[in-house]
Amino acid sequence: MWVKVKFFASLRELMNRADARVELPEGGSVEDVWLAASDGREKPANVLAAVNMEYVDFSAPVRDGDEVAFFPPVTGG
Amino acid sequence: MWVKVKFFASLRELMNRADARVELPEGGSVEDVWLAASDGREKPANVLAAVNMEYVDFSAPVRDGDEVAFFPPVTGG
Amino acid sequence: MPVEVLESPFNPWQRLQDYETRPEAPHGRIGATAVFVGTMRDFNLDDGVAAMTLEHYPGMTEGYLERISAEADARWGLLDSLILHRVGRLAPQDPIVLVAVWSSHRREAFEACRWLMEELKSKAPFWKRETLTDGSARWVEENTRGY
Amino acid sequence: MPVEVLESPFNPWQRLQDYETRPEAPHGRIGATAVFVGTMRDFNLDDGVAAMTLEHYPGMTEGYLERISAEADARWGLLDSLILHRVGRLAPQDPIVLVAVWSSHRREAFEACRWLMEELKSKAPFWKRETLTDGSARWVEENTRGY
Repeated sequence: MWVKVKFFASLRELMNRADARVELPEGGSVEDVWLAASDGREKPANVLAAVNMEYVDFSAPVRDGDEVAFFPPVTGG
Repeated sequence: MWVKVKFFASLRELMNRADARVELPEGGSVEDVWLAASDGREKPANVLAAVNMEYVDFSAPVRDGDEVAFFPPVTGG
Repeated sequence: MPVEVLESPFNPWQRLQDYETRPEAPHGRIGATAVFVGTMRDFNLDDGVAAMTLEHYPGMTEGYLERISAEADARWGLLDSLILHRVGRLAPQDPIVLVAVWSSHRREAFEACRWLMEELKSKAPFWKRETLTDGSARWVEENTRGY
Repeated sequence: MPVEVLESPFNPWQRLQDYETRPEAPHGRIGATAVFVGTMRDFNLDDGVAAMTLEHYPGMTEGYLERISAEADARWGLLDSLILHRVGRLAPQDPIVLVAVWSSHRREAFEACRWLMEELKSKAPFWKRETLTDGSARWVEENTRGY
């Protein structure tokens, strides 16, 4: 299956990209998406994840066509 | 000694006056001012007192020339 | 830290805009502004209210507001604050009170603004008399508690 | 309960004035309005800050703000609320965020306004990058806690 990946803020700079599209086996988790999209880079402490714009844990399942986002702690307001 | 007395809001209506001037013996308290200024009317529950624009208890002493105010619970804001 | 008792209607948002654009305002240091505006409702205790008259104790009212303003400035390290309060005859929707505080950080702004409102409502010498829609009038007996 | 993510500067007091004068505003029932405005400071962590760029996650940001707005309206029985948040490049003193809530009573207004700000600061997907007065740039790493 294929998923869309997004990186924001300092994580976008670290990964050197804002968007990616990765293929992974059915039944994969957010953690698997990170592994597939990060070129083997270690996951920084505190990185957050969302699937289809909802916060999730890294153990959450992903489905074909999902949008998976990774970003650092938020600093709005 | 003489003190100025003020009544506000519902208490002003009850006493039928906004201001008074009363004489009482030296060493009197706010309670004594009430007795001298109220024509024997019973003190309503919750009535508050100030001497020279500072909240005080009814046991507080008053001095010649003081301004003593009586009023119901405040309802501003 | 100015406080004002006002005899005629005021626009809280216009007053804030004017106040913030004074040259002496502590501009670059402000990170947080917390504001409370109390407005006259057209109902109270299930009755329709047509008008309200606000009485105060001239001198004591201003003195009390100045004291709590200075106390909040010191306690929360505020950069600035502003308290406006109407007296006289009000119509529904008229602003009654504005409390605004300016601070570097939001925690202090929220806490000081709320504290000022509770101090004002529990002790500032103002009294409200309501004229109901049936023509009768009554003194408001006490304020609700805010915490 | 509208929420808006804005690309250009806004005047919070003008926006509040405009918002309150809409014909459909719940006029006579409002007794309490609580407002918080976050403003860009010219310092942070002891460094001078010359400019700030705010990034967000289009779609998720608006969805999150709409959700907390609806939750606050329901939890505190609010009459209305408004959330505005800047993105893009900001200069010192520029408003960053406005949270306003309208209620019949002050306790609900104060609590809902503060809760919305804390929810926004802890979870709404916005990120700040500061350009310091020495020309260097850095991402703000985390927000301070507000309670």
